[in-house]
Amino acid sequence: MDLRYFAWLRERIGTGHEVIETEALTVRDLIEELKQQSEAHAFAFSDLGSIRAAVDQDLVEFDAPLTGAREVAFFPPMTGG
Amino acid sequence: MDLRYFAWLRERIGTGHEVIETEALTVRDLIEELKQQSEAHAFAFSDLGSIRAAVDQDLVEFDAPLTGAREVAFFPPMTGG
Amino acid sequence: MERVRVQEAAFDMGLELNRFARHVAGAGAIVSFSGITRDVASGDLEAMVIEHYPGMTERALTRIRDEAMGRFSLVDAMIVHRFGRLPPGEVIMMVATATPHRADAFAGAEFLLDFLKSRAPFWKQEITADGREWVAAKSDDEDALKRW
Amino acid sequence: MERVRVQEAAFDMGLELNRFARHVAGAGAIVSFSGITRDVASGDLEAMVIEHYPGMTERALTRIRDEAMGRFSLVDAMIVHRFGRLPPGEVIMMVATATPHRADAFAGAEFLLDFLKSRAPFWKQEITADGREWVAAKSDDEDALKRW
Repeated sequence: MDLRYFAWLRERIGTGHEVIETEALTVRDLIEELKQQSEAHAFAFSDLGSIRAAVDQDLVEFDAPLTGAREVAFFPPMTGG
Repeated sequence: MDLRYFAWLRERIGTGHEVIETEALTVRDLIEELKQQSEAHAFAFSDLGSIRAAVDQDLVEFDAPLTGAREVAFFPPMTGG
Repeated sequence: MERVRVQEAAFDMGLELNRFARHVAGAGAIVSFSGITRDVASGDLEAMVIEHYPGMTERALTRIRDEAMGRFSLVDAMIVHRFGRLPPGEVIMMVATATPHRADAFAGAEFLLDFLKSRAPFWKQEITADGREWVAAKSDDEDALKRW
Repeated sequence: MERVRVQEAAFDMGLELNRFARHVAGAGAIVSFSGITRDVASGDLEAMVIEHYPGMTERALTRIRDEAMGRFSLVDAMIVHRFGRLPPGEVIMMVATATPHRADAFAGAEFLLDFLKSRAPFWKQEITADGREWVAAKSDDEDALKRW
């Protein structure tokens, strides 16, 4: 599965892209798994209130299923415009 | 006093400009005076609800005084924009 | 750059927008509105003829602009309005507003348009194959002023 | 003309407005909004850096535009948004709407902006003499969506 990180989440994790193997069923499960992966990940995901997720480039809630997902992205609330 | 007419009011009266002598104290008095002047004037001013007036290029109500007025204009409700 | 213009000549809305934007240092938001002559209910529009009251028009537009500048804390505002004979598809008028924040730019532009519509001395006449007809003012237009 | 564009290059808002207007036969009203980088509370802005999520950005903007087209009966709508490093005073983004009637053109443009702000994957970072800082999303931005 491709993971993508943006803005300060990318900076905290230290990369904008990583490829992982996972059995996580939901976005929330995936986050819990990632938090175990490194201190940087744990720090990056420490405040879920300021994190948004997209599965295959669609914005989703944390309880969204990962069935068939190829790309999951995490980032702070968006500030376009 | 200079009188100016616009849009269909101008067409009904047959001119966009005339100069008159008047002792009228208010715009309403002036209109009453003008209605006596010709059939065209009487027809033009037959429906006061669809007429607006300006004294010296400021929009006014019909009871506005004419003291010192140099130019009075009559026209239908405006349709700019 | 004149901030209130009443003219017979056609103008280029993109050029006007750029010219306006060049003069508004510090604004974060620029809103423009352009009104275009288009076909009317009564048939195919051959032309729109706009009559106005020279002198009073500039005076009324300047007053409306001044009022909008203060009320919405605009950094700048512009009004251009044409008169004379306009074929379909031509720009009749344009307003633009510049503000630090977005909401005021929109509100300012809508205010300019609402007041321009029933407080500036312009009268439109539509010319179709059936003849000429003066456009009647809508009671909505007058009602629109009440929201401000 | 592409109705949704995400690009690093600067663009000319007047040119964009004219290009947009040329394609919208039958519209009586055209509204444009341009957002410009400006000085910020924290000090003198040296530059604004905009990061985005290639692919998802275009997808999100296209969806927002489609939604606006239907909801406000727009004749057409356009969104251009830049990414990368922008000096102060540059145009960050622009939207334009075209409709038969005025109110829809304004509402459509405001809808595009509200959704673009918190549903399109862009993140702004301000660079001042003091360093770099990610712009925090405002709870207002999320609240703004509720009015639609």
